[in-house]
Amino acid sequence: MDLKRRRKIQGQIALMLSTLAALSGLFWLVFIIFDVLRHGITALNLDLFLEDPAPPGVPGGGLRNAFVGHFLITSVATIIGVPIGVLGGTFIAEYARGTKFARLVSVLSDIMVSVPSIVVGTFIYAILVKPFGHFSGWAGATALAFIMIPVVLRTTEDMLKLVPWTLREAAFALGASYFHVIKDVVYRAAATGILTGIILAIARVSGETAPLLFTSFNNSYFTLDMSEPMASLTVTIFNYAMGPYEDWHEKAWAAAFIITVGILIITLITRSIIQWRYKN
Amino acid sequence: MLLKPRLEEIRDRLIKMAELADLMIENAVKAIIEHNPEYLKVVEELEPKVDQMEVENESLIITTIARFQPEAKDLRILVMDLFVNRDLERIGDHAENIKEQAERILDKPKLKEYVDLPLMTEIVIGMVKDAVKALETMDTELARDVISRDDRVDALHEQIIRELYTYMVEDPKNIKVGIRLITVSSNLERVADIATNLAEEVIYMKEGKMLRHQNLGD
Amino acid sequence: MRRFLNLPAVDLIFALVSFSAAFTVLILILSTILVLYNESSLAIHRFGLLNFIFTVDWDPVKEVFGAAASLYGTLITTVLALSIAIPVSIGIAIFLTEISPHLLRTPIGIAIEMLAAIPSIIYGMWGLFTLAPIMADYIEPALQKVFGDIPLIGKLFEGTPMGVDLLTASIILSIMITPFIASISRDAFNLTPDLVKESAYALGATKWEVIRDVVIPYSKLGVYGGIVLALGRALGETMAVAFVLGNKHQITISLLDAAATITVTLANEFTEADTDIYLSSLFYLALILFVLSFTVLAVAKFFLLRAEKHYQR
Amino acid sequence: MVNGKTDEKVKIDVKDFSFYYAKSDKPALKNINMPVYENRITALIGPSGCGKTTLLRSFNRMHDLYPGNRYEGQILMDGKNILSDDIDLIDLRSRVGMVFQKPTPFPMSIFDNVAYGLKLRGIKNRSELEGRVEKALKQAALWDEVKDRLKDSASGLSGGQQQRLVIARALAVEPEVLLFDEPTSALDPISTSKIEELVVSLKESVTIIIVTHNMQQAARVSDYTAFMYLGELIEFNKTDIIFTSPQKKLTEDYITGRFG
Repeated sequence: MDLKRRRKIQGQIALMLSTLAALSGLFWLVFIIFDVLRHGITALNLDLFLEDPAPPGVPGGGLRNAFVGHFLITSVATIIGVPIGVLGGTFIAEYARGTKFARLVSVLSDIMVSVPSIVVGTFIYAILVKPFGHFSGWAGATALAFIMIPVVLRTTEDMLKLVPWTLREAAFALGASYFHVIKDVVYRAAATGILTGIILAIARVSGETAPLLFTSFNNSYFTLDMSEPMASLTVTIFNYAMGPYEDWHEKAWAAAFIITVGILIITLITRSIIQWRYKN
Repeated sequence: MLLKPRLEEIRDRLIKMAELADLMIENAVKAIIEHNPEYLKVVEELEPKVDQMEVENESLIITTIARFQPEAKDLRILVMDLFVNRDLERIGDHAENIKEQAERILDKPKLKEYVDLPLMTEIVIGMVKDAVKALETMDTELARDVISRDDRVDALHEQIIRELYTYMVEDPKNIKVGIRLITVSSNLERVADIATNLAEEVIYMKEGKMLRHQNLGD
Repeated sequence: MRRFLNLPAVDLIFALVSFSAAFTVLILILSTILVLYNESSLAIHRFGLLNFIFTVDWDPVKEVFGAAASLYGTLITTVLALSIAIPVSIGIAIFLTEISPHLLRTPIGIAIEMLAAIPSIIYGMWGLFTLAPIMADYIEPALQKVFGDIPLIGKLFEGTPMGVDLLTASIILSIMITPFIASISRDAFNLTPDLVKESAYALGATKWEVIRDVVIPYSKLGVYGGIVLALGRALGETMAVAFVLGNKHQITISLLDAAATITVTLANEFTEADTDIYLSSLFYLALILFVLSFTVLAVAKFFLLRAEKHYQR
Repeated sequence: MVNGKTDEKVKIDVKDFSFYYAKSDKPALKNINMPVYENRITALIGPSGCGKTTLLRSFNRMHDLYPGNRYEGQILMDGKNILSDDIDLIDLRSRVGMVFQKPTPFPMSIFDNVAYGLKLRGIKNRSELEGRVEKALKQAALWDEVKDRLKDSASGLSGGQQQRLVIARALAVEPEVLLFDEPTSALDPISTSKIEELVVSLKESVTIIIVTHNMQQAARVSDYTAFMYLGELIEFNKTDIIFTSPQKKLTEDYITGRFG
């Protein structure tokens, strides 16, 4: 029965290694979040939200420009990206359901979701920055919208497909046009899902840095003009963290804290909404 | 098909039972014809055996119906098997009746050399044998042939009654034996009817056609 | 498209509007390729494809540009990150589906997914401020001590431990992609029917044998898909590695040396490109990266679609 | 013969057996007592939720896969209590095989599926493996259908073939007892009757316990039948008796479809 003992020991070793792997994964998570919280909280203060940056090397000041810029760019991206994504998803899940075109768009969107975001930055640079000769908030927003569209489109498609076909038939039977069926029945049934999908997409793009590096670029001054270069939290983190000043590093931690906590909270909430809405 | 071996088992048992019933009839009548009570011992021996078989077969058939819930042909076969089982047991009973008559007949001297009785017995036993053979092989041709022989038996029965009647009119001393011999003939006639029934049942099993109480020609 | 012709007007309009939205996706992909190609045509004509790929030099002053160093860095960080992340992720997935108490499965699962939601710049910054010093002070010297004297392997750990190098970048990248592979593998493992697992137990298999012989083979298509998806992410990841790679265009054997990846080169140099050929070469890099990751992701998608069909049977 | 008293050899003896699922104070099985006779087929029948599958899964201690489940009483196999702590589950499960309600081929070739249990037991010799795989496939009446494609993936077989493959896989390790958990519930009528014939033919070499929601199936294949209801054993007897003259009204009502 030596063989049996060997099998059991071999199994226990393998299971132990798996457990170790899981623990190490958790270790990094706790480590990173703890680190961001620790450094971030100490760097938080009211000035951060109310003041614009002080000149390089001079302590004090805040990141008001980056907060506002980030908000503006993300909002405009949402305004552009969400309607296109939702409508596109509607088309392939409803009017074009089951066609080759729908499958093509669906598969390509899936791929686009994971395409390197920095490539999107170079593309937007070529069409919206180079021709105008300067960086702009619009370019940054467009780059983020580019990233949002496939994400929103795929979630919309998935959520609409979860709506039972019989529900549509029931509405058709009442003499409704397909447009009204979609508007009054399908959208209503899939609303929670689509909405959480949109929120997750916003969470995702609000953490993006690479596509903003050469589209909205950066701006040390406060501006609401989207046609000018515009600061964003993420690009600011990149610049400040790479910069030589201790004060900048602290501000980078603070910004990282805000973004991380914000995104984690949003993700957690939307996930529990999905859990509550779809798992029961 | 788990049912098939069960059906085969039941059929084998019925055939075996039919052979025993036949043997009983043959021996009971033989005792009369050869005026030898030795043959009756065989009947006596087989009677409880056949009864036992009837009980066993019945329970086997009923459990089979309960457990396999047969349909169509299988159901017809099993229900007919139940009838066949009962019929064979009744043949055994008739043999027993003949045996009882034979015991009294053998008390007295032989009335006459029997001519029609052996012939009738031969035909009746042949009918039972062929009916069972038809059952075994599902041969409806043979079954129809068996049914057609029943008229011949009825005729012989009439013939025997008429002949015995003349004997009894001739000499009242013959009446005791005569009546008993008529009873024997009646019993044989009943066995022929049962054989006819069996044959009809074979046809029902095979074709699903209900022949009883119909004219053969239809 | 005949199915649209007999629709009522309101439907026709809505179908048309939503169709253009769906069509946008195709336009975006096509125009990305066309624009990137157009912008890099100068570099393509100057350097060609093979020459560009195999040239190590990246010298804005002499205007000689080659992708070899960036591709090498991309390749090494990706391969290293995957070789760390794959075993760890599969371990996590095994732990979550087979070992962990049921009570812990959901919270740990959510935690892993949270890790996937954290923006990559956070990883990068954390790498620069926290991991790099740890690497430089403790881990890298320790590695040198252990492996330094072994021939060949020792070469991998030559140089001064600075913490800003291929190894650190790869580790951060691996931490970043681990949640992806882990959660996809977990989902795939969970699709193994309980009955099939129980049949293996019923034959007297141990838990590990069930995992090894039934669960993993059963879900391998899904796991492959997750790995290739993570490969795509690793190829295109910018911010996690930008901080700790050093952006040095060289091909180095030692993992403790600075290097560059395509993404890092783009992130650091795009806004500084002062000549047309410089910018065009950067666009050329972007084009190569786009085609590369598009291909990898298409392969991943292929695996995942096959896995889906497989499970549906 | 009433009440199951026979001179047959008892393979498994269930004694005062109760079972509790994790986090439940209510027993899923209450004080079960019944014999399982060697080389006979014992069917467990009863309405859904009556505990028949729970009882079946106790014979190879499948419940141990999920923490918190509790056994009480004894299940004696050849006189030894298989519920005791010193029983090695790997050994037990190689003595007691199991076939499930759906075919469960492993993601490997037909050959490797059947050889799997043998390989776990350390048999590596190719010709021995081949011999035993062939024997098991023949026993499972599958050999002729698959002998030319042993290297093919098992998922390419039809549902009925897969189920016979799974039976062959269980037979390959030569178990003493084989448990069937509604083995034909996912199969068409023709495959079902093939599996039933197979099960009946297997009793020459193994003791069989079969759970079935299909009463006729129990009637067709089994020698003994146990009728269970709400976690209790209501009646155990020869199948012939259970289906013609059950002793308990509850059994009769269930069998005649007058339930509830």
